[in-house]
Amino acid sequence: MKAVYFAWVRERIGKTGEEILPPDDVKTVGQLIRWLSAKGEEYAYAFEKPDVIRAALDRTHVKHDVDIAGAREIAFFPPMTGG
Amino acid sequence: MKAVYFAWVRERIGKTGEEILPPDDVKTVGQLIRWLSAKGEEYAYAFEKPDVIRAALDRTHVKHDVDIAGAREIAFFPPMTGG
Amino acid sequence: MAVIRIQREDFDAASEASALTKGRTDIGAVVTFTGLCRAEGGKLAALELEHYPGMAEEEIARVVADAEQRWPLQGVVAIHRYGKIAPGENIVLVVTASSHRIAALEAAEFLMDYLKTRAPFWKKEHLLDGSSGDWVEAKEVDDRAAERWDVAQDGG
Amino acid sequence: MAVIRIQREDFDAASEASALTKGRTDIGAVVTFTGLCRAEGGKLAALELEHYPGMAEEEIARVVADAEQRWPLQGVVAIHRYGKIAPGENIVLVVTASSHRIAALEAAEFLMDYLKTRAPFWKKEHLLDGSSGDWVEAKEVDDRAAERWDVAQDGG
Repeated sequence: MKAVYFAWVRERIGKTGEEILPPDDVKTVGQLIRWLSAKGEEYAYAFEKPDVIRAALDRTHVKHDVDIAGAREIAFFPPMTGG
Repeated sequence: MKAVYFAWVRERIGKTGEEILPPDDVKTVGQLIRWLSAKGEEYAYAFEKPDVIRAALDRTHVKHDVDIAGAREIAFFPPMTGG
Repeated sequence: MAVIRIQREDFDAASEASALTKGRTDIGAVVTFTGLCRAEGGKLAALELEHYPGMAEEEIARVVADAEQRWPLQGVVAIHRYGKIAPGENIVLVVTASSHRIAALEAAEFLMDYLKTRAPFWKKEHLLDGSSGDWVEAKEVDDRAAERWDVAQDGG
Repeated sequence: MAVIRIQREDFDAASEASALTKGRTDIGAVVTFTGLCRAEGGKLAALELEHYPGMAEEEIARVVADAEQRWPLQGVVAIHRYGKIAPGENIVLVVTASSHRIAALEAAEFLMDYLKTRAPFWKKEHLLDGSSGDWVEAKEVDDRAAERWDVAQDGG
Protein backbone atom coordinates (compact mmCIF):
# COMPACT_ATOMS: atom_id res chain seq x y z
CA MET A 1 0.00 0.00 0.00
CA LYS A 2 0.98 3.64 -0.39
CA ALA A 3 1.64 5.81 2.65
CA VAL A 4 1.48 9.61 2.29
CA TYR A 5 2.53 12.22 4.82
CA PHE A 6 1.53 15.84 5.31
CA ALA A 7 2.66 18.94 7.23
CA TRP A 8 5.11 18.24 10.08
CA VAL A 9 4.67 14.48 9.75
CA ARG A 10 6.01 14.86 6.20
CA GLU A 11 8.79 17.19 7.34
CA ARG A 12 9.92 14.87 10.13
CA ILE A 13 9.91 11.73 7.98
CA GLY A 14 11.56 13.69 5.18
CA LYS A 15 9.40 12.46 2.31
CA THR A 16 5.91 13.02 0.90
CA GLY A 17 5.12 9.33 0.64
CA GLU A 18 6.33 5.82 -0.11
CA GLU A 19 5.23 2.27 -0.83
CA ILE A 20 5.06 0.24 2.38
CA LEU A 21 4.64 -3.49 2.96
CA PRO A 22 3.60 -4.06 6.57
CA PRO A 23 3.59 -7.68 7.82
CA ASP A 24 0.30 -9.55 8.16
CA ASP A 25 0.05 -9.03 11.91
CA VAL A 26 -0.23 -5.24 11.37
CA LYS A 27 -4.00 -5.04 11.10
CA THR A 28 -5.11 -1.58 12.29
CA VAL A 29 -4.10 2.02 11.71
CA GLY A 30 -2.68 2.17 15.23
CA GLN A 31 -0.60 -0.96 14.69
CA LEU A 32 0.70 0.50 11.42
CA ILE A 33 1.78 3.65 13.27
CA ARG A 34 3.71 1.52 15.78
CA TRP A 35 5.31 -0.51 12.96
CA LEU A 36 6.32 2.66 11.08
CA SER A 37 7.74 4.20 14.27
CA ALA A 38 10.23 1.33 14.41
CA LYS A 39 11.50 1.99 10.86
CA GLY A 40 13.97 4.67 11.98
CA GLU A 41 14.66 7.77 13.99
CA GLU A 42 12.76 10.07 11.63
CA TYR A 43 9.65 7.88 11.88
CA ALA A 44 9.98 7.61 15.66
CA TYR A 45 10.12 11.42 15.78
CA ALA A 46 7.14 11.88 13.45
CA PHE A 47 5.00 9.45 15.44
CA GLU A 48 6.36 10.20 18.95
CA LYS A 49 2.88 11.23 20.11
CA PRO A 50 0.62 8.72 18.33
CA ASP A 51 -2.54 10.20 19.88
CA VAL A 52 -1.98 13.43 17.97
CA ILE A 53 -1.65 11.72 14.59
CA ARG A 54 -4.68 11.72 12.31
CA ALA A 55 -5.11 9.17 9.55
CA ALA A 56 -7.12 8.76 6.36
CA LEU A 57 -7.70 5.48 4.53
CA ASP A 58 -8.31 5.99 0.83
CA ARG A 59 -9.02 9.67 1.52
CA THR A 60 -11.52 9.13 4.33
CA HIS A 61 -10.83 10.06 7.95
CA VAL A 62 -10.44 6.98 10.18
CA LYS A 63 -9.73 6.29 13.83
CA HIS A 64 -6.71 4.29 14.95
CA ASP A 65 -8.70 1.11 15.62
CA VAL A 66 -9.87 0.79 12.01
CA ASP A 67 -8.69 -2.17 9.95
CA ILE A 68 -6.33 -1.29 7.08
CA ALA A 69 -7.03 -4.42 5.03
CA GLY A 70 -7.75 -3.68 1.38
CA ALA A 71 -6.82 -0.01 1.50
CA ARG A 72 -4.65 1.34 -1.31
CA GLU A 73 -3.57 4.58 0.33
CA ILE A 74 -3.08 5.59 3.94
CA ALA A 75 -2.32 9.17 4.94
CA PHE A 76 -0.83 10.45 8.21
CA PHE A 77 -0.98 14.07 9.28
CA PRO A 78 -1.40 16.42 12.25
CA PRO A 79 -4.80 17.82 13.26
CA MET A 80 -6.05 20.00 10.44
CA THR A 81 -5.78 23.78 10.50
CA GLY A 82 -7.60 24.86 7.36
CA GLY A 83 -10.49 27.25 7.11
CA MET B 1 -47.89 65.40 22.39
CA LYS B 2 -47.60 64.03 18.89
CA ALA B 3 -48.97 60.58 18.06
CA VAL B 4 -47.68 58.79 14.94
CA TYR B 5 -49.04 55.62 13.39
CA PHE B 6 -47.47 53.02 11.11
CA ALA B 7 -48.48 50.09 8.89
CA TRP B 8 -52.01 48.79 9.49
CA VAL B 9 -52.46 50.99 12.57
CA ARG B 10 -51.95 53.98 10.25
CA GLU B 11 -54.26 52.51 7.60
CA ARG B 12 -57.06 51.79 10.07
CA ILE B 13 -56.89 55.20 11.74
CA GLY B 14 -56.57 56.82 8.33
CA LYS B 15 -53.77 59.24 9.15
CA THR B 16 -50.01 59.19 9.69
CA GLY B 17 -50.15 61.19 12.91
CA GLU B 18 -51.78 63.98 14.87
CA GLU B 19 -51.44 66.18 17.92
CA ILE B 20 -53.23 64.65 20.91
CA LEU B 21 -54.09 66.08 24.31
CA PRO B 22 -54.95 63.22 26.65
CA PRO B 23 -56.45 64.15 30.05
CA ASP B 24 -54.26 64.04 33.16
CA ASP B 25 -55.55 60.68 34.34
CA VAL B 26 -54.09 59.01 31.21
CA LYS B 27 -50.69 58.18 32.60
CA THR B 28 -49.35 55.07 30.82
CA VAL B 29 -49.02 53.87 27.24
CA GLY B 30 -51.77 51.32 27.90
CA GLN B 31 -54.13 53.97 29.25
CA LEU B 32 -53.41 56.14 26.21
CA ILE B 33 -54.34 53.23 23.93
CA ARG B 34 -57.67 52.86 25.77
CA TRP B 35 -58.30 56.59 25.56
CA LEU B 36 -57.53 56.68 21.83
CA SER B 37 -59.75 53.64 21.22
CA ALA B 38 -62.70 55.68 22.47
CA LYS B 39 -62.07 58.51 19.98
CA GLY B 40 -63.98 56.81 17.18
CA GLU B 41 -64.67 53.68 15.18
CA GLU B 42 -61.41 53.88 13.24
CA TYR B 43 -59.40 54.06 16.48
CA ALA B 44 -61.42 51.25 18.06
CA TYR B 45 -60.61 49.13 14.98
CA ALA B 46 -56.88 50.00 15.02
CA PHE B 47 -56.57 49.19 18.70
CA GLU B 48 -59.08 46.30 18.90
CA LYS B 49 -56.36 43.94 20.08
CA PRO B 50 -54.28 46.14 22.39
CA ASP B 51 -51.88 43.31 23.23
CA VAL B 52 -50.66 43.25 19.63
CA ILE B 53 -49.90 46.98 19.51
CA ARG B 54 -46.27 48.04 19.96
CA ALA B 55 -45.34 51.52 21.11
CA ALA B 56 -42.31 53.78 21.07
CA LEU B 57 -41.86 56.87 23.23
CA ASP B 58 -39.57 59.43 21.62
CA ARG B 59 -38.30 56.70 19.26
CA THR B 60 -37.54 54.10 21.92
CA HIS B 61 -39.50 50.86 22.32
CA VAL B 62 -41.62 50.83 25.48
CA LYS B 63 -44.03 48.43 27.15
CA HIS B 64 -47.64 49.38 27.87
CA ASP B 65 -47.04 50.03 31.56
CA VAL B 66 -44.52 52.81 30.92
CA ASP B 67 -45.40 56.37 31.96
CA ILE B 68 -45.93 58.80 29.07
CA ALA B 69 -45.23 61.96 31.08
CA GLY B 70 -42.79 64.32 29.35
CA ALA B 71 -42.69 62.48 26.03
CA ARG B 72 -42.96 64.59 22.88
CA GLU B 73 -43.78 61.78 20.44
CA ILE B 74 -45.54 58.47 20.85
CA ALA B 75 -45.72 55.93 18.03
CA PHE B 76 -48.10 53.00 17.65
CA PHE B 77 -47.50 50.14 15.23
CA PRO B 78 -47.87 46.38 14.71
CA PRO B 79 -45.04 43.96 15.50
CA MET B 80 -42.14 44.75 13.19
CA THR B 81 -41.42 42.73 10.05
CA GLY B 82 -38.19 44.20 8.75
CA GLY B 83 -34.98 42.36 8.01
CA MET C 1 -17.26 53.52 13.21
CA ALA C 2 -20.18 51.39 12.15
CA VAL C 3 -21.92 52.13 8.85
CA ILE C 4 -25.69 52.43 9.33
CA ARG C 5 -27.94 53.49 6.49
CA ILE C 6 -31.65 53.53 5.75
CA GLN C 7 -32.15 54.07 2.04
CA ARG C 8 -34.51 53.58 -0.86
CA GLU C 9 -31.76 52.68 -3.38
CA ASP C 10 -30.00 49.33 -3.67
CA PHE C 11 -26.70 48.53 -1.95
CA ASP C 12 -23.58 46.67 -3.04
CA ALA C 13 -22.64 44.03 -0.48
CA ALA C 14 -19.20 43.46 -2.00
CA SER C 15 -18.09 47.09 -1.87
CA GLU C 16 -19.40 47.50 1.70
CA ALA C 17 -17.45 44.40 2.74
CA SER C 18 -14.24 45.42 0.99
CA ALA C 19 -14.43 48.89 2.56
CA LEU C 20 -14.20 47.17 5.96
CA THR C 21 -11.10 45.12 5.16
CA LYS C 22 -9.21 47.45 2.81
CA GLY C 23 -5.60 47.96 3.84
CA ARG C 24 -6.06 45.98 7.06
CA THR C 25 -4.26 42.80 8.12
CA ASP C 26 -5.94 42.23 11.51
CA ILE C 27 -9.26 40.89 10.21
CA GLY C 28 -9.64 37.12 10.04
CA ALA C 29 -13.28 36.79 9.08
CA VAL C 30 -15.87 38.80 7.17
CA VAL C 31 -19.50 37.72 7.12
CA THR C 32 -22.08 39.31 4.84
CA PHE C 33 -25.77 38.59 5.25
CA THR C 34 -28.02 39.73 2.42
CA GLY C 35 -31.79 39.48 2.81
CA LEU C 36 -33.72 39.36 -0.46
CA CYS C 37 -37.36 39.70 -1.48
CA ARG C 38 -38.90 36.31 -2.34
CA ALA C 39 -41.67 35.87 -4.89
CA GLU C 40 -43.56 33.60 -2.46
CA GLY C 41 -44.37 31.03 -5.10
CA GLY C 42 -44.98 33.62 -7.79
CA LYS C 43 -47.93 35.47 -6.23
CA LEU C 44 -45.90 38.51 -5.22
CA ALA C 45 -45.33 41.57 -7.46
CA ALA C 46 -43.42 43.47 -4.78
CA LEU C 47 -43.01 44.11 -1.09
CA GLU C 48 -43.51 47.66 0.12
CA LEU C 49 -41.41 48.48 3.14
CA GLU C 50 -42.66 51.21 5.44
CA HIS C 51 -40.38 52.51 8.18
CA TYR C 52 -40.34 54.98 11.04
CA PRO C 53 -37.83 57.61 9.89
CA GLY C 54 -35.48 58.66 12.61
CA MET C 55 -36.29 55.78 14.91
CA ALA C 56 -35.13 53.23 12.31
CA GLU C 57 -31.59 54.66 12.29
CA GLU C 58 -31.54 55.08 16.07
CA GLU C 59 -32.81 51.59 16.81
CA ILE C 60 -30.36 49.94 14.39
CA ALA C 61 -27.56 52.00 15.97
CA ARG C 62 -28.60 50.66 19.40
CA VAL C 63 -28.59 47.08 18.12
CA VAL C 64 -25.17 47.57 16.50
CA ALA C 65 -23.77 49.11 19.70
CA ASP C 66 -25.10 46.09 21.60
CA ALA C 67 -23.35 43.73 19.16
CA GLU C 68 -20.10 45.68 19.51
CA GLN C 69 -20.32 45.22 23.28
CA ARG C 70 -20.87 41.48 22.98
CA TRP C 71 -18.25 40.62 20.33
CA PRO C 72 -14.84 42.01 19.38
CA LEU C 73 -15.76 43.48 15.99
CA GLN C 74 -13.42 45.41 13.73
CA GLY C 75 -16.23 46.65 11.53
CA VAL C 76 -20.01 46.55 11.15
CA VAL C 77 -22.31 47.56 8.31
CA ALA C 78 -26.12 47.57 8.58
CA ILE C 79 -28.15 48.85 5.64
CA HIS C 80 -31.93 48.54 5.38
CA ARG C 81 -33.93 49.56 2.33
CA TYR C 82 -37.48 50.96 2.27
CA GLY C 83 -40.02 51.52 -0.49
CA LYS C 84 -41.15 49.06 -3.15
CA ILE C 85 -38.87 46.09 -3.63
CA ALA C 86 -39.37 43.46 -6.35
CA PRO C 87 -38.74 39.71 -5.93
CA GLY C 88 -35.04 38.93 -6.27
CA GLU C 89 -34.01 42.40 -5.07
CA ASN C 90 -32.05 43.17 -1.92
CA ILE C 91 -33.80 44.28 1.28
CA VAL C 92 -31.21 44.27 4.02
CA LEU C 93 -27.45 43.93 4.42
CA VAL C 94 -25.39 43.14 7.49
CA VAL C 95 -21.59 42.86 7.32
CA THR C 96 -19.42 41.97 10.30
CA ALA C 97 -15.62 41.82 10.46
CA SER C 98 -13.60 40.32 13.28
CA SER C 99 -10.30 38.64 14.05
CA HIS C 100 -12.25 35.50 14.84
CA ARG C 101 -14.77 33.67 12.75
CA ILE C 102 -17.16 32.79 15.55
CA ALA C 103 -17.45 36.43 16.62
CA ALA C 104 -18.17 37.54 13.04
CA LEU C 105 -20.76 34.78 12.50
CA GLU C 106 -22.54 35.16 15.83
CA ALA C 107 -22.65 38.95 15.55
CA ALA C 108 -24.20 38.73 12.06
CA GLU C 109 -26.81 36.30 13.35
CA PHE C 110 -27.53 38.50 16.37
CA LEU C 111 -27.85 41.64 14.23
CA MET C 112 -30.30 39.95 11.85
CA ASP C 113 -32.38 38.50 14.69
CA TYR C 114 -32.60 41.90 16.34
CA LEU C 115 -33.23 43.82 13.12
CA LYS C 116 -36.15 41.48 12.42
CA THR C 117 -37.81 42.06 15.77
CA ARG C 118 -36.71 45.58 16.84
CA ALA C 119 -36.09 47.75 13.76
CA PRO C 120 -39.28 49.70 12.95
CA PHE C 121 -39.99 48.36 9.46
CA TRP C 122 -43.19 46.80 8.16
CA LYS C 123 -43.72 44.85 4.95
CA LYS C 124 -46.86 45.02 2.85
CA GLU C 125 -47.44 42.62 -0.02
CA HIS C 126 -48.39 43.81 -3.49
CA LEU C 127 -49.84 40.92 -5.48
CA LEU C 128 -49.29 40.09 -9.13
CA ASP C 129 -52.99 40.50 -9.91
CA GLY C 130 -52.62 44.20 -9.06
CA SER C 131 -54.35 43.98 -5.71
CA SER C 132 -52.81 45.10 -2.49
CA GLY C 133 -52.15 42.09 -0.32
CA ASP C 134 -51.82 41.80 3.43
CA TRP C 135 -49.31 43.23 5.80
CA VAL C 136 -46.74 40.52 6.49
CA GLU C 137 -47.31 39.09 9.95
CA ALA C 138 -44.53 38.92 12.49
CA LYS C 139 -43.41 35.37 13.13
CA GLU C 140 -43.20 33.68 16.49
CA VAL C 141 -40.03 31.95 15.26
CA ASP C 142 -38.33 35.34 14.82
CA ASP C 143 -39.21 36.38 18.36
CA ARG C 144 -37.78 33.13 19.67
CA ALA C 145 -34.62 33.63 17.58
CA ALA C 146 -34.08 37.05 19.16
CA GLU C 147 -34.83 35.75 22.66
CA ARG C 148 -31.97 33.23 22.38
CA TRP C 149 -29.53 36.12 22.81
CA ASP C 150 -31.14 37.23 26.08
CA VAL C 151 -30.67 33.74 27.47
CA ALA C 152 -27.11 33.60 26.14
CA GLN C 153 -26.26 36.81 27.96
CA ASP C 154 -27.95 35.86 31.25
CA GLY C 155 -26.29 32.47 31.33
CA GLY C 156 -22.83 33.89 30.61
CA MET D 1 -25.19 21.64 -7.61
CA ALA D 2 -22.75 22.92 -5.03
CA VAL D 3 -19.60 24.72 -6.18
CA ILE D 4 -16.51 23.20 -4.56
CA ARG D 5 -13.05 24.34 -5.55
CA ILE D 6 -9.52 23.96 -4.23
CA GLN D 7 -7.31 26.51 -5.91
CA ARG D 8 -4.11 28.51 -5.64
CA GLU D 9 -5.58 31.71 -7.11
CA ASP D 10 -7.81 34.20 -5.32
CA PHE D 11 -11.62 34.10 -5.46
CA ASP D 12 -14.28 36.78 -5.79
CA ALA D 13 -16.89 36.38 -3.07
CA ALA D 14 -19.33 38.79 -4.74
CA SER D 15 -19.41 37.01 -8.10
CA GLU D 16 -19.76 33.61 -6.42
CA ALA D 17 -22.69 34.94 -4.38
CA SER D 18 -24.41 36.60 -7.32
CA ALA D 19 -24.05 33.43 -9.41
CA LEU D 20 -26.21 31.69 -6.77
CA THR D 21 -29.03 34.22 -6.82
CA LYS D 22 -29.02 35.32 -10.47
CA GLY D 23 -32.44 35.11 -12.08
CA ARG D 24 -33.98 33.50 -8.99
CA THR D 25 -36.80 34.81 -6.83
CA ASP D 26 -37.02 31.98 -4.29
CA ILE D 27 -33.94 32.89 -2.23
CA GLY D 28 -34.50 34.96 0.89
CA ALA D 29 -31.03 34.99 2.40
CA VAL D 30 -27.44 34.78 1.18
CA VAL D 31 -24.58 34.49 3.64
CA THR D 32 -20.95 34.79 2.61
CA PHE D 33 -18.15 33.92 4.99
CA THR D 34 -14.66 34.99 3.94
CA GLY D 35 -11.66 33.84 5.97
CA LEU D 36 -8.57 36.04 5.62
CA CYS D 37 -4.92 35.74 6.55
CA ARG D 38 -4.07 37.83 9.62
CA ALA D 39 -0.66 39.42 10.19
CA GLU D 40 -0.71 38.19 13.83
CA GLY D 41 0.53 41.47 15.23
CA GLY D 42 2.89 42.09 12.33
CA LYS D 43 5.20 39.11 12.76
CA LEU D 44 3.79 37.17 9.81
CA ALA D 45 5.06 37.48 6.21
CA ALA D 46 2.71 34.79 4.90
CA LEU D 47 0.88 31.60 5.66
CA GLU D 48 1.68 28.59 3.51
CA LEU D 49 -1.27 26.26 3.12
CA GLU D 50 -0.53 22.62 2.39
CA HIS D 51 -3.37 20.32 1.43
CA TYR D 52 -4.06 16.70 0.56
CA PRO D 53 -5.03 16.85 -3.13
CA GLY D 54 -8.00 14.69 -3.93
CA MET D 55 -9.05 14.20 -0.35
CA ALA D 56 -9.52 17.97 0.17
CA GLU D 57 -12.19 18.12 -2.56
CA GLU D 58 -13.82 14.87 -1.42
CA GLU D 59 -13.94 15.83 2.24
CA ILE D 60 -15.38 19.28 1.52
CA ALA D 61 -17.97 17.64 -0.75
CA ARG D 62 -18.94 15.33 2.16
CA VAL D 63 -19.28 18.30 4.52
CA VAL D 64 -21.38 20.20 1.96
CA ALA D 65 -23.60 17.17 1.38
CA ASP D 66 -24.08 16.92 5.15
CA ALA D 67 -25.10 20.60 5.30
CA GLU D 68 -27.55 20.10 2.43
CA GLN D 69 -29.14 17.26 4.40
CA ARG D 70 -29.49 19.37 7.52
CA TRP D 71 -30.78 22.64 6.01
CA PRO D 72 -32.96 23.52 2.99
CA LEU D 73 -30.27 25.21 0.88
CA GLN D 74 -30.78 26.59 -2.62
CA GLY D 75 -27.07 26.97 -3.22
CA VAL D 76 -23.69 26.38 -1.61
CA VAL D 77 -20.19 27.51 -2.55
CA ALA D 78 -17.04 26.32 -0.77
CA ILE D 79 -13.66 27.47 -2.06
CA HIS D 80 -10.38 26.86 -0.23
CA ARG D 81 -7.04 28.24 -1.38
CA TYR D 82 -3.63 26.64 -0.96
CA GLY D 83 -0.06 27.89 -1.37
CA LYS D 84 1.47 31.07 0.06
CA ILE D 85 -1.05 33.64 1.22
CA ALA D 86 -0.06 37.11 2.49
CA PRO D 87 -1.75 38.94 5.39
CA GLY D 88 -4.97 40.59 4.24
CA GLU D 89 -5.50 38.03 1.48
CA ASN D 90 -8.40 35.58 1.24
CA ILE D 91 -8.03 31.97 2.39
CA VAL D 92 -11.49 30.45 2.33
CA LEU D 93 -14.98 31.27 1.10
CA VAL D 94 -18.31 29.77 2.05
CA VAL D 95 -21.56 31.02 0.53
CA THR D 96 -24.97 29.67 1.47
CA ALA D 97 -28.34 30.60 -0.04
CA SER D 98 -31.71 29.64 1.38
CA SER D 99 -35.32 30.75 1.56
CA HIS D 100 -34.80 31.30 5.26
CA ARG D 101 -32.17 33.35 7.02
CA ILE D 102 -31.60 30.96 9.92
CA ALA D 103 -30.88 28.06 7.54
CA ALA D 104 -28.39 30.16 5.55
CA LEU D 105 -26.63 31.42 8.69
CA GLU D 106 -26.49 28.09 10.50
CA ALA D 107 -25.30 26.24 7.40
CA ALA D 108 -22.47 28.77 6.88
CA GLU D 109 -21.43 28.36 10.51
CA PHE D 110 -21.59 24.57 10.25
CA LEU D 111 -19.57 24.53 7.02
CA MET D 112 -16.83 26.71 8.51
CA ASP D 113 -16.68 24.67 11.73
CA TYR D 114 -16.37 21.46 9.75
CA LEU D 115 -13.92 22.85 7.20
CA LYS D 116 -11.67 23.92 10.10
CA THR D 117 -11.59 20.48 11.69
CA ARG D 118 -12.12 18.02 8.81
CA ALA D 119 -10.74 19.49 5.57
CA PRO D 120 -7.15 18.27 5.08
CA PHE D 121 -5.32 21.61 5.09
CA TRP D 122 -2.39 22.67 7.25
CA LYS D 123 -1.01 26.17 7.78
CA LYS D 124 2.66 26.96 8.21
CA GLU D 125 3.83 30.40 9.25
CA HIS D 126 6.50 32.31 7.33
CA LEU D 127 7.90 35.09 9.49
CA LEU D 128 8.84 38.61 8.46
CA ASP D 129 12.48 38.05 9.43
CA GLY D 130 12.69 35.48 6.64
CA SER D 131 12.64 32.46 8.90
CA SER D 132 10.17 29.67 8.59
CA GLY D 133 7.88 29.71 11.63
CA ASP D 134 5.85 26.95 13.20
CA TRP D 135 3.00 24.92 11.90
CA VAL D 136 -0.20 26.47 13.21
CA GLU D 137 -1.59 24.30 15.98
CA ALA D 138 -5.16 23.07 15.90
CA LYS D 139 -7.32 24.77 18.49
CA GLU D 140 -9.41 23.03 21.11
CA VAL D 141 -12.04 25.74 20.61
CA ASP D 142 -12.42 24.72 16.94
CA ASP D 143 -12.99 21.09 17.89
CA ARG D 144 -15.62 22.14 20.39
CA ALA D 145 -17.27 24.38 17.77
CA ALA D 146 -17.56 21.41 15.40
CA GLU D 147 -18.82 19.09 18.15
CA ARG D 148 -21.78 21.40 18.81
CA TRP D 149 -23.34 20.15 15.59
CA ASP D 150 -23.12 16.50 16.67
CA VAL D 151 -25.02 17.36 19.83
CA ALA D 152 -27.52 19.42 17.85
CA GLN D 153 -28.26 16.45 15.60
CA ASP D 154 -28.48 13.87 18.36
CA GLY D 155 -30.77 16.04 20.47
CA GLY D 156 -33.08 16.82 17.55
